[in-house]
Amino acid sequence: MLAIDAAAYKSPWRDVHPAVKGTLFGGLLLCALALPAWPGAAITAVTALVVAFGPAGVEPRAFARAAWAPLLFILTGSVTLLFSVGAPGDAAAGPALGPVAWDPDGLARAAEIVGRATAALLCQLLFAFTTPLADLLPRLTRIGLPAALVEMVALIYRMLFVTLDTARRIGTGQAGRLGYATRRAWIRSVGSLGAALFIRSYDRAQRMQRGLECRGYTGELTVLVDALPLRPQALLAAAAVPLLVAAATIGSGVWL
Amino acid sequence: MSPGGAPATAPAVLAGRDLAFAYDDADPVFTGLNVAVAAGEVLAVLGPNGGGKTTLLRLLAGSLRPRSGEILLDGAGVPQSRRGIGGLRRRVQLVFQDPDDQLFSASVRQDVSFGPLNQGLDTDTVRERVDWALDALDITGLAGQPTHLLSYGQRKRVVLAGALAMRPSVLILDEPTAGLDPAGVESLLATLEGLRASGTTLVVSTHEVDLAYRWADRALVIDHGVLGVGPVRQVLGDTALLSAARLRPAWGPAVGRALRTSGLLPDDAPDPRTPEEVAALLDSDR
Amino acid sequence: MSPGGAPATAPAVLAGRDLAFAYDDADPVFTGLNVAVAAGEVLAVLGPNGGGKTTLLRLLAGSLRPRSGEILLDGAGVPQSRRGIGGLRRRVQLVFQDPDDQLFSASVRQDVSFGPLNQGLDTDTVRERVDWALDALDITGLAGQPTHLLSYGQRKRVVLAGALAMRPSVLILDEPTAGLDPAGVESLLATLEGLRASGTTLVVSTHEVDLAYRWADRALVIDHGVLGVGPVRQVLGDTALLSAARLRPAWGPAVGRALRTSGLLPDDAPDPRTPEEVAALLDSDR
Amino acid sequence: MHIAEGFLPPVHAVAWTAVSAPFVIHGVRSLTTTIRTNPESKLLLGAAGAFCFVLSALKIPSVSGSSSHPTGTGLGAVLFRPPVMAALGTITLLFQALLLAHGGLTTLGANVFSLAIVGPWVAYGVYRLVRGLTRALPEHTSLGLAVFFAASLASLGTYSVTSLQLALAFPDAQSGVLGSFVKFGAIFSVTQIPLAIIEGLVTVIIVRLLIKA
Repeated sequence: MLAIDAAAYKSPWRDVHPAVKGTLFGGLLLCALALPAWPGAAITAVTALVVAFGPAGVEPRAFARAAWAPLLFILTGSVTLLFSVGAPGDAAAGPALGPVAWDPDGLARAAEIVGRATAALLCQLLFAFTTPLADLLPRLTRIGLPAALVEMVALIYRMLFVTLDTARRIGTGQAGRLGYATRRAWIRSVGSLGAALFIRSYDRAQRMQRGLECRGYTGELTVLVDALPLRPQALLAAAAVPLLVAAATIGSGVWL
Repeated sequence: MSPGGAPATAPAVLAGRDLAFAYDDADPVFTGLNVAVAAGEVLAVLGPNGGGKTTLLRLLAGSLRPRSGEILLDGAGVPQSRRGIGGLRRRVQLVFQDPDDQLFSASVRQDVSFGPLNQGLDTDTVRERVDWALDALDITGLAGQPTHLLSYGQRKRVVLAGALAMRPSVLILDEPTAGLDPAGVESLLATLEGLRASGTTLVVSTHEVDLAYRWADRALVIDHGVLGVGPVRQVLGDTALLSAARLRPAWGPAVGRALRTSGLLPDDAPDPRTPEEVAALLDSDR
Repeated sequence: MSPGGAPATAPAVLAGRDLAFAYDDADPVFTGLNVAVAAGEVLAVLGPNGGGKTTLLRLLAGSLRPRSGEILLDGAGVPQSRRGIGGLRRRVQLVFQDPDDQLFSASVRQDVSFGPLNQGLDTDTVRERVDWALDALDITGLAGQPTHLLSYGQRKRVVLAGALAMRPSVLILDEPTAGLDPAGVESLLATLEGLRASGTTLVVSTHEVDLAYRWADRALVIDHGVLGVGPVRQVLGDTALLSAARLRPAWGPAVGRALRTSGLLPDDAPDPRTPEEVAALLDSDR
Repeated sequence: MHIAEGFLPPVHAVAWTAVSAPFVIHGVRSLTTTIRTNPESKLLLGAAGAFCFVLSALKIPSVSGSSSHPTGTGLGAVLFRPPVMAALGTITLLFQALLLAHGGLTTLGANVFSLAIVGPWVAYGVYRLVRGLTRALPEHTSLGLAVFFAASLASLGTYSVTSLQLALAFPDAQSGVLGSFVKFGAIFSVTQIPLAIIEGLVTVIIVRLLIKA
C-alpha cells in the first residue's frame, strides 16, 4: 500500500539485523552531514547508490519515485540561497529590506546544501527501503525507549494501514460519485472523508478492544519477538563503509 | 467457449476493448480482455477472488485506468481525461461490496444527495432525485437516520440509493449479496428485478453460481482473462469451465439432469432454479 | 421441535442456561435461551441478521455478560468475575467475522504469539505453539509477512491461528466463510475438518444453509430465541422452520425428496450434500 | 511543510531536537499516564495516532494540482489537546519520514517543533480565543469561526516557524536572518497560504459533521 514499506519487506537485506543497517546508513548519514561537502557528499551519495542498487537490491524506479518529492523541497529551498535581499553596503546597517540581488557566493552555497542534503536523503531512503518497520519497532526498547511508547508506536503502525485502506476506499467511492470533479466538491469530499475516518477510527478501537479481550488482552500488547542474530563481523563490516568514505574524503582533501 | 467475449446481440451500452491492467509493479491482472454489456441486460461476472472481477468492474466504471485498451460508452471510446472519466461516471455507477466504503455523510438523506449535488443539479432536482431513490429502495423511513446506526443490509440499500439518485444507464454491483442474510438477498433481488424492469442495465459480480444462474441473463467467467461468456444456462452448466475458475458447480443443472434422467422432468424443460422449484415439481406431480 | 435446546447425548462441554441479553436500553435480543454444545461436535448456528447469532456466540465466549442466566463450562457455572471470565477465555476462543478486529501486530508471528503469552506460558512453549498453529493453518510461509500485505482470506487464517495457538477446547467462529470465494471456503472447510478430527469442538455461525447441511452435526436456528435445534438433516430439512427464520431452504433435502420419489435414490438413503453427489449418483447408475 | 533530511546543518538539527525534547517527553508522559489510569484508552489512542497520519496524507486541491494535506494538527489539537498531539505528532512525523520520505530523521526535532508543538498550541490558543470573543454569536457560527481560524492559523504558524528555522540556518548574506526569513517565507507562501485557507475550510466541515454524528 505504501511503496517504501512494501519494498522493505521484499528487500534481500530484510533479515539483516536492524542494528547493522542502522550502523551502515547512520554512519553514511553522518558522513553526508559532517564531512566537507566536496567531495564528502559526492562520495557518500555514490556509495549509497552503489549499495542500494548493488547488494541491497533496491528497485531503481521505486527509489526514484520516493526521492523526487523531498528532492523538490531541497531544490526549492536552496533557490533562496542564490540571491540576497538588502542593498549591498547596507548589511552593517541592519536588516533593511532592499532590492533583490544575486548573491555572488550563492551558487556555491546552494550547490553545497543540495549535495549534502541529497546524500543524506539517499541514506535515509536506503534505510527505509531495506528495514521493515515490523522488524524494527519491537526492538526500539533496546535503545532505551519506554516499552509503553514502543507498544503504542507499533500499534499505530498496524492501525494506520487499516485506516489508510478505509480512506482509499471511501475516496474511490467519492470519486465515483463525482466527488472530486470540482474544487468545491473536492473540499466537501475531503471534509466528509476526514469526519468519516474519525468515526471509523473510534469504532475500530472499540471493536479491537472486544476482539483482543477474547484473546486474553488485559491491557498489555505483549508479543514474542524472535531474536535476530547480531554478528559482530557484520556490525564491523557495516561500520567500515562510512569509515572508508570518511578516510577517502579526508585523504582526497590532503591530496587536492 | 472462445475467450474474447462474444458480442451481445443488442447494441453494447458499455464495453471494454483489449483491456490490460496491473496494480503497481505486480503481475498483470489480465491483458487483452474484451467485454460488452448489452443495453437492458443483466450480466453476471463470476470468478475466484484475485481473478480480476473487481478490477474489471472498476475499469468499466472509470475508477481505475487501464494500462492499455479502452472503455467504450455507446460504442464511442472514453478518453482517459478528467472530462472523459467524468462523463463515464455520470452514466455508469459502481456500488462497492462493503457499504462502509461509500457512506461518509452524517445522515442518509445527505449521503444520497452527494452524487446529484456533484452533478451540478439545482437543489429542487436534487431533492426530487433523493426522494425518488429512497422510495425506489423502500428506505424513505430512514432518510433522517445517521448512517452509522443502520444495519448492514440497510447501509447496502442506502449506498444503492446514492448510486441510483445519479440516474445511471448502467449500474455495476460488486458482490451485492455478500454479507446479507437470505431474507436480505431476496429483498435485494426483488429491488434489482424492479430496476431491470425499468430498463437499467446491470452488471453484477458474485461468487454464488446458484444465484447468478437464477437471476442473470448472461454470465462472464473470468480468472486472469475471460474463461467463458454466454447465456447463463450454457456457461454455468459447464462443469469443466466452473472447475477451471475454481467455482462450485450450481445445483440447478446437476438436479435438472438427474430429474430428466429419471423422467420427473420433460427432456426439453429448463433446469430448476431454486429448491422451491424442485419441491413444486413434486407437488404438481401429485 | 421444542425450543429450549434438547440436551445432546454427549456431555456438554459448553452450555448456556436461561440466557437473557439486551444491548444498552434496546429491546432484549433474547430471553430464557438454552443451548448446549457437546464435546467434539460441530454445531452450526443459523438465523437471520439481527436475530442474535453473534450475541449468543459472544456470550458463550465470555465477550458479553448475560443480563441473566449463566454460562456452564463442563457442567459448572462460570462466575461473572474477572477470574471466572479469564478461565472461560482460556478454554473457549471466539474468532470474529472481521479479522481486522483481532489483528493488532504488523507481524504475523508476533500476532499469533499474543494469546499464548497471555496464558502465561514460557517463551519456548509459546514458540512451539505458534509454529504448530501456523502449520495447522498452512500459513507457515506467511509467518514473516506483514499483516497489512495479506489478503482478506489470509488474515482470516492468521486470526484463526491466533485462537488455535491457545489450544481451546471449544472454537467458536462467527461467519468464517463470509467474504471468502468458493475455493477459499473449501480450503477453510478442510482445515476445520482437520480440527474436528483432532477433537476440537466447533461452534460456527453461518447464513448458508447448504453449507451447514453439508458439514455440521447439529444445527441451532435462532431468531430472538431458539426456533429449532437438532441433527442437521432433521432441522434443515424442516422447510417451515427455515421459513420462520427467514432462511432459504437447502437444496439437499428438496433434491433428496425428488430423487427418492423418482426412484433414483433408495428410500432410506441420505440426501445428497453437494451437486457433485447428485452427478455421481447418475454416473454410478450407468 | 517538512524540512527534508540533511537540509539543516548538524548543529541546528541537534539544537531543534533539544528544544523539542521537553515537549515530547511531557507529551509521552501524559500519554502513558492516560493509558495507565485508563487502559481502555490504549487502543483509542492508537486509532487516533493512525487517524492523524492518514489525515496528513489526504490529498487536497492546491495551486500545483493537488498536494498532501500539510498538517492536520489544528484538528488534532482541538480534538486531543496539545500535549497529546506533541506525542502523537512526533510518532506521525517518524512514520512520514520512514514511510513517505516526508521530512527526515535528523530534521525530526525541527519538524516536531513546527508541526507537533507550535501548530497544535497555536490552534488550541486561537480556538479558545475565538470561542471567547464570539460568545455572543450563535453556537454554530462561533464554533465554525473558531475551528476555521484555529486550523488555518496553525497551518500558517507551522509554515512561519519552518521558514524561521531555515532562515536561522541560512541567514542572508546582506540582510541576515530577517532577510532570509522573508525569502523562505515568500517562496513557500505560494503553496502554503492557499493550503492554510483550504485546511481551515476542510476542518470546519469535519468538525460540523462530527458534531452531527
